[in-house]
Amino acid sequence: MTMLKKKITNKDGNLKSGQNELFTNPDADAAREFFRTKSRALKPKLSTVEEVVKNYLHDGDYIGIGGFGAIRIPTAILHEIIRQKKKHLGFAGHTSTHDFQILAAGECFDKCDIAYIVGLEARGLSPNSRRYIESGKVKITEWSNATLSWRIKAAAMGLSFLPARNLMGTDTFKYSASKEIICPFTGQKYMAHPALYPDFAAIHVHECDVYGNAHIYGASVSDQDLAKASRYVVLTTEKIIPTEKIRQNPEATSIPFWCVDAVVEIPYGSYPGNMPYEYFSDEEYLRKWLTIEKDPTEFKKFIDKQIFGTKNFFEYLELNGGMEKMKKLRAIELLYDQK
Amino acid sequence: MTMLKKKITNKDGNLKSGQNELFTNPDADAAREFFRTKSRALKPKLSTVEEVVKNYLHDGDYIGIGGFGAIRIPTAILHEIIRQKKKHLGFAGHTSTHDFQILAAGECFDKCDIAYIVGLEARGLSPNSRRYIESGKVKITEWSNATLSWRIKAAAMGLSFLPARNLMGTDTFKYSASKEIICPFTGQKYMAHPALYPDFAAIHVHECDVYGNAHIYGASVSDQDLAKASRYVVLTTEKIIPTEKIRQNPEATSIPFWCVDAVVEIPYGSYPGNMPYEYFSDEEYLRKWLTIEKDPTEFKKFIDKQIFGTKNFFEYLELNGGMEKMKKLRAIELLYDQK
Amino acid sequence: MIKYNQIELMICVAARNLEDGATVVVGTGAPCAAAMLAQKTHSPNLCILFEAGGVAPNLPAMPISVGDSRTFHQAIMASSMPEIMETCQRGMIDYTFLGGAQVDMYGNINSTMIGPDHSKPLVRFPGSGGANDLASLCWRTMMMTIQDAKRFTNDIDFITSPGYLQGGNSRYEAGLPRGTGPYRIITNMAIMGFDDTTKRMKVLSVNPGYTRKDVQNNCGFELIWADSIAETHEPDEDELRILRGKVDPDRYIIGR
Amino acid sequence: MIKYNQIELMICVAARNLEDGATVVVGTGAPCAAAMLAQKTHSPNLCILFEAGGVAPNLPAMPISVGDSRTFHQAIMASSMPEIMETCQRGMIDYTFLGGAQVDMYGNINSTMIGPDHSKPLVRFPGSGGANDLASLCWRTMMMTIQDAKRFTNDIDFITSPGYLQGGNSRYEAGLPRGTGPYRIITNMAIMGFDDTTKRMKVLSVNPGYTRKDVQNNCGFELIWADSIAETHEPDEDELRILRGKVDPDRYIIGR
Repeated sequence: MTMLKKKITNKDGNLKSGQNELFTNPDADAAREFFRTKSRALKPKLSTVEEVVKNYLHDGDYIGIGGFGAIRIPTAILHEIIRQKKKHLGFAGHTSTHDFQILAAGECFDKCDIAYIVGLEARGLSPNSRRYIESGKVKITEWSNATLSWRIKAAAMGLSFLPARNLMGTDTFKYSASKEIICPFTGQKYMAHPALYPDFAAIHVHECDVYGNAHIYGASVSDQDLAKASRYVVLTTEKIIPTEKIRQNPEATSIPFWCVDAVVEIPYGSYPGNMPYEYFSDEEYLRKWLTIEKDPTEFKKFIDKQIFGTKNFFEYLELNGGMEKMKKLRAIELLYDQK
Repeated sequence: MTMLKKKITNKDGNLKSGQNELFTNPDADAAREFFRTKSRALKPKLSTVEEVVKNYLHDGDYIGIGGFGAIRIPTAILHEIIRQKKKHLGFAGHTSTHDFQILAAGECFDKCDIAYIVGLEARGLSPNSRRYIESGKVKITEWSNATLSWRIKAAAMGLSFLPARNLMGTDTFKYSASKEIICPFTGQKYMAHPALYPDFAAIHVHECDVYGNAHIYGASVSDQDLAKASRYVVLTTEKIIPTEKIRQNPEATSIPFWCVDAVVEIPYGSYPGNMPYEYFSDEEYLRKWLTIEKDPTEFKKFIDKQIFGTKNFFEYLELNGGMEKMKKLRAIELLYDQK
Repeated sequence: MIKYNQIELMICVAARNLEDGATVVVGTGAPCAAAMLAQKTHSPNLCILFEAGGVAPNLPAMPISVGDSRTFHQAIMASSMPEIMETCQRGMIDYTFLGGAQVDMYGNINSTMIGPDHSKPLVRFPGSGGANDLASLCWRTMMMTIQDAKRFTNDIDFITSPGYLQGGNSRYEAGLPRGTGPYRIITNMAIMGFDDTTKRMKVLSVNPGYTRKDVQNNCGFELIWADSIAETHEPDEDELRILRGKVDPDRYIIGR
Repeated sequence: MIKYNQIELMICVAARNLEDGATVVVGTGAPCAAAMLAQKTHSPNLCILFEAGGVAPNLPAMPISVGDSRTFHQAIMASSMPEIMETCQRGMIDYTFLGGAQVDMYGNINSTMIGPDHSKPLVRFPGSGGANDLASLCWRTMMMTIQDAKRFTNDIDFITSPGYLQGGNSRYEAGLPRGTGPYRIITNMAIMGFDDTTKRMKVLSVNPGYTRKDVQNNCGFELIWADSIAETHEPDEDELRILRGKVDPDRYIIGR
């Protein structure tokens, strides 16, 4: 290895900036001021969806949702956000699919950082979500999945930005709020992606203790970073486990207690989404959403029945097939034939 | 959250640089050229310590060692490096304690990135290591543990630098090769730490398959990043496991096969260091090193006997108490009384 | 002569480009089928990755999302999105496949929107997802798509993912990693690569049943042509048998 | 009157500064003992972290390394060095303890070398380890040390870890996180803090058995003094009983 000798010229004059709005403050010292007084006590944090949405989420806040659109999503929290008619939220659209559909149905957000929205991957596009975005009611800034991941990671690391080598030369950059910088060692151009510190995050996990120490199985997407980056973090969990189970296997802890403000136990909490190793997504139900969305009147009725008409997540599950349906989805997930 | 409006002035004229030598090239494109042709094939990689040190490590290379000085260290590889009289190596002294002692005994390196060297933590300082560094034969550049971790992480991420908020204002910075930069969003001063892409890394793991998919239990220190950052990676492992065990629990994989060039099975391979959940460090033996090091002649004899006089790691273990000693160290690790 | 449809042809062509021991990040649908077909034919050690974190799964069925359980079923790793993207950024990923609503002569792709005003799109698509990242950071980007003059256009409304940008050296001058870029555009009519110097899209072979004229007429910009244009090698019996019998027995993808 | 030695006093004083529900990164030795004592007295929910990755272990014995098995025994997490350091950088860690060969009036610490020439040190010490990082990134840095005029000096040979640098606002002007800095220097003779404005080391209390003159005479720079100087509160019986019986029964630390 030879040492790099070449002299670097910093061509600041030519560095470009994305022109769209940055919806959150990337300043690490501002975030540190918050984290300085965030409780680190190992205390029980059990709560309810009503309480956590009421206590930790306020109109105008910026939110991040764990999982991957229709995989390991905190559905009960998403329903409660539209039930409580939260408005003017900012939203991190980081492969957001069914989560996006729900929040768009409630018109809860009017600022959106976009990596992937209005689609449900192989399932097709969401008509209502498209109408909402095409209406111009939502201020949008463009990014990509890696960029949002790294923006969240920058915050998790306690920084105001991270350098990366994507977005360059594209309109995705032009309509982002990233900035070009020069590596002081090599003179190469890099993108500086601003740290994203959400006000509120909801993450659904496989299991956690009452303090919020959590295990996530399967792909973790960006959730370990999201839990660290966010000011308030609410976990919904398939089940509560004793702390001993965390301490028996300390290398497996996905999220430590000090990130977490509240814990709600919600079996089948990712329904209609997939919960890895537990139950597959309800594809029939997701197709129904996409179909009903075509007609705004019918869709409003559907949402009224599904979300406003159910007082909690147990009623919602019951409405959509209850334990019998859950058993079927487990069979699909675990690849066995249903008897 | 309000958006950041303040205009940033980039005061490049005032930005400082560490004055010492950067021993490795941080250029991400140069690293990518190597990684482009590094084999990703899922093929068996079993080898021997002799072969791996001969084939993958060359005089003048820059090396990184896994674990934490006297915890989960690849002792057999370290011995073989001095047995094969490798010279003019660069070395990442990232809480290096017993590993440093061994390589300093062989005067194998003459360039050293320093975070923590010449000491064995609570056990005291190593006289021979101090003599070697105080002799002026080794070119040194100062860093800190987090800085070396982040330099390795920058490489693992495929970057040429990472920003951070340490080193500032100190002589550690002055004698480093980091550089001040300005955050383009906040105007805050940051340190840019240059990526560290080692030529060679040796890491001791609890278990891995013949392809190099590895499990590490306990604190991972920087080893997941080191495995990604390094051009050639050699694993020593307490035991080989079937690939099925990796695939049964894919969230637990610490190092994936494509990072790994060779695998050597060496039971008790971290001796005299601690192997978490398996055996504790041999404190008596480590004290003996520190004592004998005071007398250069005696120390040379000791090294001759311990390293040059043993043809492989089994002989070395035998010389120092063999299975009976290992059983004692297991009892200490697992906190039970030895019968 | 063997009968096959155009999606089957494209999948077989794509699979042939994935050599044994390579790494590829795929999405759902045809790219995933191509990678699975390659694994079951000439590339048993092709390593398939998914952007949400799945690495080298034993795929029990076609995934419906790039993050669903199938993508890390009996996998080597169930990691995270940063882990996958950083592996790409480090230069360890050989191939990726992208889709899009528009592609221009330099392989730049639009999957964001149609219309002149970004803040009020005429048609809104999902956006980059991981596409910009994969196009930026993997060594070779491929695209499988039905070809028509609206999709193959230089009047691209939005560059979501970088191809060779304005051609020539502009991709690297913009800061993107050296040596990366679009590699193959596989359509129902032809297989295209890119000229080494100008970086313009260049036809390499024409599919059976199509003429050069078809290929140009169904492209909104002027194509350039390789010195010798072969006919695209048809899917052979083995490929079709495995594709139909083992990769997509329910015809989710090849039945479209 | 209860008998105790000076290391026992320093540990008890340090422990009292660690309130319940706080986070502290410790090394081996006296700082670890102080944190354990705090847990077993007034701060059962003090969260102890080790820089190699251990978080909130049930410590079965005194660790010999900040990365050994004890540091993550039945822990909440066995993570990594970047994980711990980034948690500090994010502002989640309240306290840390450092040692060093020299400390100056602004709390800057030397643990690197003695001598005028960095490339050929008269005496070489281990270097920063995690000290610079913890001093930079944790909210409050404390030091426990025997006091003498060679160690407490403004002729510091090397600033390994930042205190208040040149005093006043210089620490934050250098770019270090706002609101961080040295908090307490706990010696065998006194307890010091730092002046809010000048950031000079300021005596808060003098330990039993020592005078103001002792404290100043064993310090190589001029100390400033709080308006009212109390006598340091002695270890009480409970503290000593728990320290001797439960924290360090083998007297590894308190027996030095």
